[in-house]
Amino acid sequence: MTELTQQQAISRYAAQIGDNGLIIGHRMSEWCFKAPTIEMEMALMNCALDLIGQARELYTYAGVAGGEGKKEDDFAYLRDEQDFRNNLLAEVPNGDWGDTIVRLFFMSAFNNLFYKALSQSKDTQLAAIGEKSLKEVIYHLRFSSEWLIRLGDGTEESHARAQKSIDSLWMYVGELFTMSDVEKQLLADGISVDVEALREEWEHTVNRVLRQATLHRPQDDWAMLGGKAEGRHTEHFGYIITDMQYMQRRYPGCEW
Amino acid sequence: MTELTQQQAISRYAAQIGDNGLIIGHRMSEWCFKAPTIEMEMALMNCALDLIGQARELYTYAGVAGGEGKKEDDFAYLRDEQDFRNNLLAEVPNGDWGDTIVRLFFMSAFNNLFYKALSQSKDTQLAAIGEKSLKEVIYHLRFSSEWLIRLGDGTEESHARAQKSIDSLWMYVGELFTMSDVEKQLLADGISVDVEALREEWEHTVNRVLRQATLHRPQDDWAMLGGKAEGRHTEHFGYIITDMQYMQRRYPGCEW
Amino acid sequence: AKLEARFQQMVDDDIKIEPQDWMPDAYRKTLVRQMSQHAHSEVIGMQPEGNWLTRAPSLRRKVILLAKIQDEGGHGLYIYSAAETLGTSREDMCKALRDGKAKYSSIFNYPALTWADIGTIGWLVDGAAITNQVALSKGSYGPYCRAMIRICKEESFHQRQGYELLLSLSKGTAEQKAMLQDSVNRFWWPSLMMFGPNDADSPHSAQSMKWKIKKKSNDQLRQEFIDATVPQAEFLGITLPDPDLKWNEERGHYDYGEIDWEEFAHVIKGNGPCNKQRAAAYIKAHEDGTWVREAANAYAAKHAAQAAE
Amino acid sequence: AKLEARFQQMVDDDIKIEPQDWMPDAYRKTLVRQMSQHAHSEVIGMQPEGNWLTRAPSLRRKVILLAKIQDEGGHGLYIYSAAETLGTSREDMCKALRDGKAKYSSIFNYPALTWADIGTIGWLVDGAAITNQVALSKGSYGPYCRAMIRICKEESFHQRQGYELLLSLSKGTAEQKAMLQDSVNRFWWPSLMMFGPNDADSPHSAQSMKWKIKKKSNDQLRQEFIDATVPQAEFLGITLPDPDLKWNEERGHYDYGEIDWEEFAHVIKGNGPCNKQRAAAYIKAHEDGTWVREAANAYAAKHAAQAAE
Repeated sequence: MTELTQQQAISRYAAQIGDNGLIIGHRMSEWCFKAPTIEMEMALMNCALDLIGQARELYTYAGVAGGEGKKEDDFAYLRDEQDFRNNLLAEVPNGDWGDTIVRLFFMSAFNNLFYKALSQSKDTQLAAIGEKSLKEVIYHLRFSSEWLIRLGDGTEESHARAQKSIDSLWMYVGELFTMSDVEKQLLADGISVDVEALREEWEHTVNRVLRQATLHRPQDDWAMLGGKAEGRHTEHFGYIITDMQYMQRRYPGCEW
Repeated sequence: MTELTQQQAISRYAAQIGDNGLIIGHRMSEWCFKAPTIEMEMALMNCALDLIGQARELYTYAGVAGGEGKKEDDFAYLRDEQDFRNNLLAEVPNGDWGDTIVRLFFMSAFNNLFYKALSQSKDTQLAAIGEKSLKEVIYHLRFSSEWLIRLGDGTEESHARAQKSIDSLWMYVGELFTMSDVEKQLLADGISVDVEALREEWEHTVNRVLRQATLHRPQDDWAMLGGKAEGRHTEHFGYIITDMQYMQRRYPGCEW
Repeated sequence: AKLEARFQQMVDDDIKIEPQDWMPDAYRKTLVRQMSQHAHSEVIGMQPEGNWLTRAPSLRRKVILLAKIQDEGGHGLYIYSAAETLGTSREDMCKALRDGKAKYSSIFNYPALTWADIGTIGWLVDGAAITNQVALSKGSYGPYCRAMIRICKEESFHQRQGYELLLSLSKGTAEQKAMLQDSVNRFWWPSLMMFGPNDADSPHSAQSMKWKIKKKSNDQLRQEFIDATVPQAEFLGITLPDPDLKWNEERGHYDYGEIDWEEFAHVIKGNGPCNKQRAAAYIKAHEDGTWVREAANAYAAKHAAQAAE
Repeated sequence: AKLEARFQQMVDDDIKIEPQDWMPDAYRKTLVRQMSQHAHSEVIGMQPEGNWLTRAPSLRRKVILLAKIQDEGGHGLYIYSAAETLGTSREDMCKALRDGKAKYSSIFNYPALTWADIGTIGWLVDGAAITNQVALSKGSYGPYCRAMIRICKEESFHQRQGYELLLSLSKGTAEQKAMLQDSVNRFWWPSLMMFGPNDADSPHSAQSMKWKIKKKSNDQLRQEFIDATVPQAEFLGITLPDPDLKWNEERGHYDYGEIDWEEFAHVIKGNGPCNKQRAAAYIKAHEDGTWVREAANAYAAKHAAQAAE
């Protein structure tokens, strides 16, 4: 990668964070009218709302920083698969309630630390977004922790299912703590978050909740990478953008 | 509807028949790597191949008759939802193996009679397509009949499932035997098939197979209409075209 | 009979009936039926809207739709709670829906086929609902009235958002305008049916009016809705699909064409385009969620037991 | 030992071994492992391709892809049959795959992310497979050789179609060309890994060569493939992602860079991008189909019993 100007790097960085929000928010929104109770459905819709809301702010800022006049919708609707730099964890299918909760838990435990750190960014705009998002993310973490504990410490079936969800999603955890090129570039200036440094506290949170849920933490085996660093996604991602972008691709340039 | 020239009507008619093939073929193709055995998978892929093959010939002819230079892919990839005039039966989701077999059986029992009649069309091109398609459709009918009998006369579970599939798809049967405006227009000239007249023999076939399958024919209650006459589809259809058309919409005008 | 007279007196005097008050069985039953149907409508109504969540054409619209769906869940919960004050549990009401014994507004048995339908549902369907609900908020049963007042506010907001969505289409390309017109063509008549049969064919209405469960007749409400909506349609530059629709100077109302009551009966009976699909999706969500609800109950029981030790 | 000597003599004399012939246990075992792995690869290989069936950008390409997938099913069946002549049932082989005990070609643990991948899989993956299979068709076990001969013909057809697909992209827009280049970047090295470890690190090869299960070494086949493929890449106007790739006049072959054997081991071990996904989809299809297979068996048993009466 050729070195980017700081503004370009900030634009990419903001978009990358936004991608996580948009894609996981999209997945949550797929739960509409499919959740086990209305309350749970509303909670997921609420999370989706928060996460897509975060994406909107980040994309808007990415557009400003990028200096090419891009708007939030340009990021969501007019980029191709490999332009999205979300963590793969965000895009894997919802699976059952257990998978959805575990994904949200892993991600929220991360976001909690991440946005706390981002709110200290030297970039005041990112810091402001970080501070605002943090409040929302704390709720997501509480919601998903409570559910994970219920599932783990619920019935035999729910315990087994929750453990299976944890085991199958664990391979996506490592990517959360890898540094992309723009993150590395912006680190020295105190703009980006050192995500590698977040792992220890993340483990701490996760271990505590897992213990309470009577679930066990899998062995670290390997980490599946690709989304964040290179825009190399899973086969599931293509279906997300066919749905998401269809209207914009079908009716180019329209206002909605 | 304003009266169409005969060529325009023939174009619409060919496209309408083709839509059935494309959409049901698309649904079958969704079974790829999901069928209960390799043999069954191959059979479905083969049906999909036949049905989409029929659609290609019909679309090509629709393009010629329409006189606007449209090619087969224009029909599949560049029309909107309401332009597709398939029977709703073709578009409902695959469901389980029983649903898929029942749908294919209903449709093939119809196609068998339809293409036999079409092969007598005064339009030689349609007659030729009818004759060629008939051979393929006879195989689909045999394959789906045999499976329906196996399911109905198999285990208690398969019997119950097959009956449920029949009951739930029955409401889409009536539309097969309704005449669209172009069909009515072309009937006098001996070009289109009088599908209303096919119902009796269709019932005969279906009753015979259901009897052998120890399954019962549902009461005629009502028929869900809309796809064929007006291009008013189910909510499922939109997802078919987002997938199917995404590449063409994303990369307009490209050759592949 | 004395109780009944006192009850009717309260109603006549516009004193709200509260849960602890005596009420006739039929009053209670009518209210439970109506309120649960109303709550179910909020819940089932998420399905057509949910159909466009993943395909919303802008982030702003996607977020508005998410918020709307969330509100509808809240309305459902709120009305279930109000209905529970009449002694029927939410679980019983939901079971009746799963068993096909309870109804929801038939309008949700029509499919949301295009993005424009999301706007039309907001404008016409929520609009019709509000017309109903404003009347209901002046009804006799306290908890229901209070629910209606609160819900009406949010619904008005949704209606404006729906209208605004359509306004964008009306200012857009020819294709967008066509999408708008097509959507209104499909939803206009079903929206009018939301008010129920003509007064002449509405046998239960008299009693409901006397009890002030209903405050206005079906035809009155329908007329109000039409009168309010026609100018909005004109502003959108669309045609409402009723050749008989025209201003009647004398009546001071719009005249409108005959509603296809056969279609209405058909859809109510279960034969609308989406009845089976809606029921199946509702039941599937419930069944898929069984293990989750069981887990939550088991956990709660375990920890309640521990706390009691 | 006498049997063994006679067996080896037949092999040395290029007399095909047939099912009824005596053969060493290890020969049988090696062949079953290799043939079942080969059959499994045909079946699992449908997954990346199936991922693009519903999104194929033209009807012609959609139909070609359907036909290809159907052929692969046929190949799978054909090789399972050939393997069954060695006394292991297809069901046992498939169960081993479900249980994670049997392998399939690791190449299918890489995702098909773009439409170009469908072409690249045809060109490079089928191309590498053919290089292998041509050698295998000259092996010692009769049924396997015959299967290979038949399969090679169809595979060559697929390979040409894949190449032709890429050719369309290479003549297309800048975006299409970029899609092509990206796809080849991702599939080049994994394709080279399809030939297995370097000869020096391939412990079982010597025995397999002696038995003529293998006719050429991994490195020989890899070199053949590279030599055939580089000019085709040039014709497509793309760059192969190996800076060390260049013609060696002296050797009369292309030199190429070091393969990342760590990645190879990693993917074999189960940690490729799609290992879990492929296994899960395979198992799900099997489980979802249980009631169907049971029905077919019950029906067959019932009617066999009736026929016997």
